[in-house]
Amino acid sequence: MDLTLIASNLLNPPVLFFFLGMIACFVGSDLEIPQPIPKFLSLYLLLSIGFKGGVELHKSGLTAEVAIALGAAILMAIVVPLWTFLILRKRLDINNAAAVAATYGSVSAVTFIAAGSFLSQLGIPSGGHMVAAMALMESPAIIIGVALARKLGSPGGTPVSWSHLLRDAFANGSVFILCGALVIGAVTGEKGGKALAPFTSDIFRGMLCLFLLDMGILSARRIRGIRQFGWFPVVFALAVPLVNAIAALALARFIGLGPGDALLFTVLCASASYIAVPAAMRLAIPEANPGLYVTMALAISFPFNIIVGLPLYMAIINRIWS
Amino acid sequence: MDLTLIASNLLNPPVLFFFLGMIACFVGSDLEIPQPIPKFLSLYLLLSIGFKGGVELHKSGLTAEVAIALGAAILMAIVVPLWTFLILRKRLDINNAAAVAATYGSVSAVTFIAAGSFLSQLGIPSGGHMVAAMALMESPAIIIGVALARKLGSPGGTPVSWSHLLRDAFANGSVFILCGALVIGAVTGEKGGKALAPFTSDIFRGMLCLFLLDMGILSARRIRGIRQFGWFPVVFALAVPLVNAIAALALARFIGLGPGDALLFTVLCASASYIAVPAAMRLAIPEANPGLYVTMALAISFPFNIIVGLPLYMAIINRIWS
Amino acid sequence: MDLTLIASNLLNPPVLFFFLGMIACFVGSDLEIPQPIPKFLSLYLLLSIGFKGGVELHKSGLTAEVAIALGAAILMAIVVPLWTFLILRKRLDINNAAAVAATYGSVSAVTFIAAGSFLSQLGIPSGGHMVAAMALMESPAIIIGVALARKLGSPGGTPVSWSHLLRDAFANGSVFILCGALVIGAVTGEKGGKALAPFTSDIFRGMLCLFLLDMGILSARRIRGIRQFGWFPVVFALAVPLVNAIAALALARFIGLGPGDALLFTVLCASASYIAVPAAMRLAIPEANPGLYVTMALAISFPFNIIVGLPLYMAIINRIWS
Amino acid sequence: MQNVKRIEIIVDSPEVPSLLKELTHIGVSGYTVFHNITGSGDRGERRNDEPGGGSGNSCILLAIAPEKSDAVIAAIRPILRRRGGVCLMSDAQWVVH
Amino acid sequence: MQNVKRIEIIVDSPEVPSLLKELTHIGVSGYTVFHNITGSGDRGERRNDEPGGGSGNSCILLAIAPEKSDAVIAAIRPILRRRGGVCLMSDAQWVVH
Amino acid sequence: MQNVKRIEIIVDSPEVPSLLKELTHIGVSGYTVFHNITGSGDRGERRNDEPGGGSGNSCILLAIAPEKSDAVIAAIRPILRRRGGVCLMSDAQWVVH
Ligand SMILES: Nc1ncnc2c1ncn2[C@@H]1O[C@H](COP(=O)(O)O)[C@@H](O)[C@H]1O
Ligand SMILES: Nc1ncnc2c1ncn2[C@@H]1O[C@H](COP(=O)(O)O)[C@@H](O)[C@H]1O
Ligand SMILES: Nc1ncnc2c1ncn2[C@@H]1O[C@H](COP(=O)(O)O)[C@@H](O)[C@H]1O
Ligand code: NA
Ligand code: NA
Ligand code: NA
Repeated sequence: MDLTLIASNLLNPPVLFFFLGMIACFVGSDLEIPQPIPKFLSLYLLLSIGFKGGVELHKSGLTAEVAIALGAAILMAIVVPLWTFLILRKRLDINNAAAVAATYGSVSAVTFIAAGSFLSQLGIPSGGHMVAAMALMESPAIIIGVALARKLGSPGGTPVSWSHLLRDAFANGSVFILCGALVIGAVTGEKGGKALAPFTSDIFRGMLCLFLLDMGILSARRIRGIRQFGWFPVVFALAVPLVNAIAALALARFIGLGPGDALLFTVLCASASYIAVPAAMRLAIPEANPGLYVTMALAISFPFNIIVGLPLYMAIINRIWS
Repeated sequence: MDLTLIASNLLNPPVLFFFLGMIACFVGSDLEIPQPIPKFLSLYLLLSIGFKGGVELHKSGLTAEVAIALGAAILMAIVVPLWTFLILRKRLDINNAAAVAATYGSVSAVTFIAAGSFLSQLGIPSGGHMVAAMALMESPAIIIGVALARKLGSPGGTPVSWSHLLRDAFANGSVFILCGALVIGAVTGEKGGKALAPFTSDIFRGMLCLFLLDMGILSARRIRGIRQFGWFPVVFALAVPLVNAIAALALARFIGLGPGDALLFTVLCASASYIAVPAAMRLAIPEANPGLYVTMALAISFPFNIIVGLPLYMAIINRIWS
Repeated sequence: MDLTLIASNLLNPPVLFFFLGMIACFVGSDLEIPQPIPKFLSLYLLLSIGFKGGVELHKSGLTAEVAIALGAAILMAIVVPLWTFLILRKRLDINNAAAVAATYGSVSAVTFIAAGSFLSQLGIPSGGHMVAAMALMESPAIIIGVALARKLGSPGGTPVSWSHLLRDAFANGSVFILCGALVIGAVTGEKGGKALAPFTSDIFRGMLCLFLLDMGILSARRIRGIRQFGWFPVVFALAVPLVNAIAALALARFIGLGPGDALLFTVLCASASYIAVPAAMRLAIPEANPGLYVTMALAISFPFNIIVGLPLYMAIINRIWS
Repeated sequence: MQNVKRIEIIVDSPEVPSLLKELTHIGVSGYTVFHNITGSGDRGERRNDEPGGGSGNSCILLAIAPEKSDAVIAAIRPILRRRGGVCLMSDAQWVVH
Repeated sequence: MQNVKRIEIIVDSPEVPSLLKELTHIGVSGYTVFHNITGSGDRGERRNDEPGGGSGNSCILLAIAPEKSDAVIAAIRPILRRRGGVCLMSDAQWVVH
Repeated sequence: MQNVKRIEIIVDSPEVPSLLKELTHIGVSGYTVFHNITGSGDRGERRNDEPGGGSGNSCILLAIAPEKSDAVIAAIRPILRRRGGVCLMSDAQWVVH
């Protein structure tokens, strides 16, 4: 594996701020970014990434290539929660298995954004439609997870309101702002893109640093508590992203994505949601333990993807694509 | 009416984000920008607009033209609450009529800012003294509204402390930061203007988008509740801005404002306050219902001015001024 | 003393916004920047100043000159709390004397940042290692203050956990983010510096204006309450910064600092902490009165340094150094 | 002054809207909600620090006529049973204004 | 331990300064204010979401000697009557420290 | 329903972690913390407005079995004595769910 890739990932300021957050927690610093600042940063990041993706999409247009990429995204968003559920059922009860499956079937926007920042550091281009792919991959796993819990769960469980659930899945704040900004970007095109660029592009990396600082703190806080759940969640949270990444790489190669898009597609499949899905699961499967599924996604798979995954997946792409 | 004007307003990212916020609310998304972020955004916008206005004023100086425009602003700020009160008394009790009159006599800074963004999109210049005009128009209506409620209201009403009231009217946070930043801009001039430009100008439109997203959510939330008040507030909130706009256009033409300044003057007269005035009314006329006057200003007149008003007033100006 | 120095300080937008905040409070405006926005701004400022200092340090490297400056910083951070404690004991009980000594032995990051903005307005260069000096000067006074209170205080006082204390002194959020960002800046160097510049440099002054607006409000609020403590704290808070500044100027000249670095070193020694130290004192010497030590630092010494100190110290440097 | 039951309910923030809907349904018209609350209970610690928000608790305070308290408790008990949370009831006097 | 009256007053946030002034005036020296509170009552819902802020409630908590409670209530009653809000009183014990 | 003691403790925000540690130590497993609280008492006004944060109060709410209340009070009393703050206790009923 290419050492310069590892270095250029580890020397990326956002990743360094993520480490800094983790260290802050480990040395017992009281450093924290109080709510609702992280919520504001996350809204900002989603708005910016959506808007810029839309502007790019306006340039490229809706080609067949774009359609195929989006189809592949939906496919993975359906397959991943199903196969992970089968694995999870071996060790967890139905509710927790369904919630974890939904978590891993969905995506982490920040991992995606960090991958984009990594690509731009390497000078590798990527398409605006990958943002649309991300938006499409956020929600299906929520539906599948809840359906699994309902179909297979005890009949005395929480009755589910499907109309509520669909709304929570497709109209939750994160998905909504992402899609909305994407549409606005696509509608206003380059003119709008230029007008907002100082906000959505120039200060973007700095805002990402601040957000990842917070994510580092939150991850580290949870790492301590992970032991209570035994070894299974840890192994799962390290192995499943890898397996999903390999499947994604194969699929990306098969449908002919470029290297930049392939990396983004891979991190989407390899990452797990800790924003949209937990918010939905709290309401739809309250019997599941957020301490389990949030911790797995946030404290293990997220750092793994950010630190090890990005250069690893890129190295594989460099080898196979060239 | 010129279609390109409508289009260039509707394709303006801030207006699109306003729509996005409304849609978020209508489809039941949980998207929201939690306090105190909106308060921060509003402080930022007022500080920036005030500062930039001051820098412009430093360039142009205090000419006779400026003095006339400011005089016209004060005139309208006194006339509008008086005539609207006469209309409102036909349907509302004294306290609510006075509070609504104060609301419409004052101005909406965000409508003004959106008009500025609309002008800059069209490449039409405007003067920094219009920010001073806005500052002057914020407060008189508060005094007039309370005076009306006291003079005409039941003698058993809340005793009013005029010294408190004057302070609330002229030293409330919004007015204060606007005026203060205006003075600072005028004092530091172009040198200071350049030093702060990345903050007050470059990222301004992006911050405006975020704020209007929030305003869209808040407007939409209130639109649902408007029905309980009957048809009168709705008709009033649509018709009165129009009437005030026409009066303002005539006056602007009469005193010889340029097209850009005329548009800004018109939206000042046509808009209604939902920040400074409600804050004052809650304390000075607690018998009035904020659900009524905030809703009229925020849920009807504000979207009307932003969506229909801006291109409409501009079209009229284009026709008459040329 | 040079009048242009005074003018160029007073016409600096950040200082003007500080005045604006004070005036807001004095005229009874309800203007305020609600928490956690100020906390966010302070995190932003520390992160940016640390990061930029690190990038500078990357350029200059760790020379003997840098090492000497850092040594002088540590020396002053030890001497100042000790000698001020001797003075303070004449009028205050041991706990309050120790807490005030710690406050003045440590530094005010915002005074440092305002000095940097003042220098850049004058076009005078300064070294990135001064940020490291600031980081080194934050904590020793905390240890010394608590040690004095423990050694000399009544045996029945709060038992102190030294491990906790050391952590609070060296790992508190402000110190941590400053040092962490410094290291990240030094590691990523100019490439990282450029990537983050729009965030850490371009909008920096505007963010500083907002923060100083808040500081003005907070200072003014406390000025009113100062009278209850008599004349001693006021005289101390005006005289001690001056004495420390003179000592610092002599030392800076002796070790051969350039004019820019000398000014930064002087304001570090002359300033008093109102963030890190109060946070530590609340826990370690709860018997001391925060109303006293925060007020002295925030309401007297801070405005004194910002308004009078900066041009005064610079005038002395101009005279002696040339 | 009037004797009332003072009921305080501590629940996950996302539960608040549905609980309030339930309460409105059975005729409770006045309530107060405290936000930004953390805590710990059978379901572990609630730190309100997740990036998506919504991971803290809220506290709903009700002052109701004593004869209504049974209906209120009957309405919220199943929700609490399913989703956790705490409900305390005590006596208080409403200072009629 | 000492018997006290526990008084909690829920009012519009902008009312808090004047209420506290009134309370200080009649000799109440200790109080606690909870911020960021929403609710619903006779005057409709308070959502604390207006862009200008100040549209939420606050809760003032007082622990006072029982013999002082009449004076406190007499002082705040007219304010509550004019501007709405809720005031609850109950018995508690102050754990003297 | 079950009789419990309702204890509310108002302390400086930075004290909360150590107080909770103490409480956990003596076996209290459930608690609730209200943040962003201001107030006034013997040690002057707490405005929660210092730039470094941490200058406000928090309120810890405990519902505990009456027989445990003595142990809890014994544990927190020295902390309150040293660092100020208020502790109120009253009777309540836990609506078992
Ligand atoms: N004994 C208690 N005293 C005070 N608050 C409690 C207690 N038990 C639980 N809580 C609160 O209720 C929330 C939900 O409790 P649980 O469902 O038991 O996890 C916790 O996060 C606490 O805020
Ligand atoms: N029955 C009640 N129980 C708890 N809180 C109430 C009740 N009634 C009113 N409130 C609170 O008091 C505030 C003002 O009430 P009102 O003046 O009736 O609109 C409301 O916004 C609620 O927060
Ligand atoms: N009588 C009281 N009633 C309600 N809250 C109080 C009272 N006395 C003190 N407090 C609260 O307890 C905090 C600490 O009190 P103290 O240690 O006396 O300064 C104050 O900031 C108030 O929030
Ligand atoms: Na995934
Ligand atoms: Na108007
Ligand atoms: Na110092």
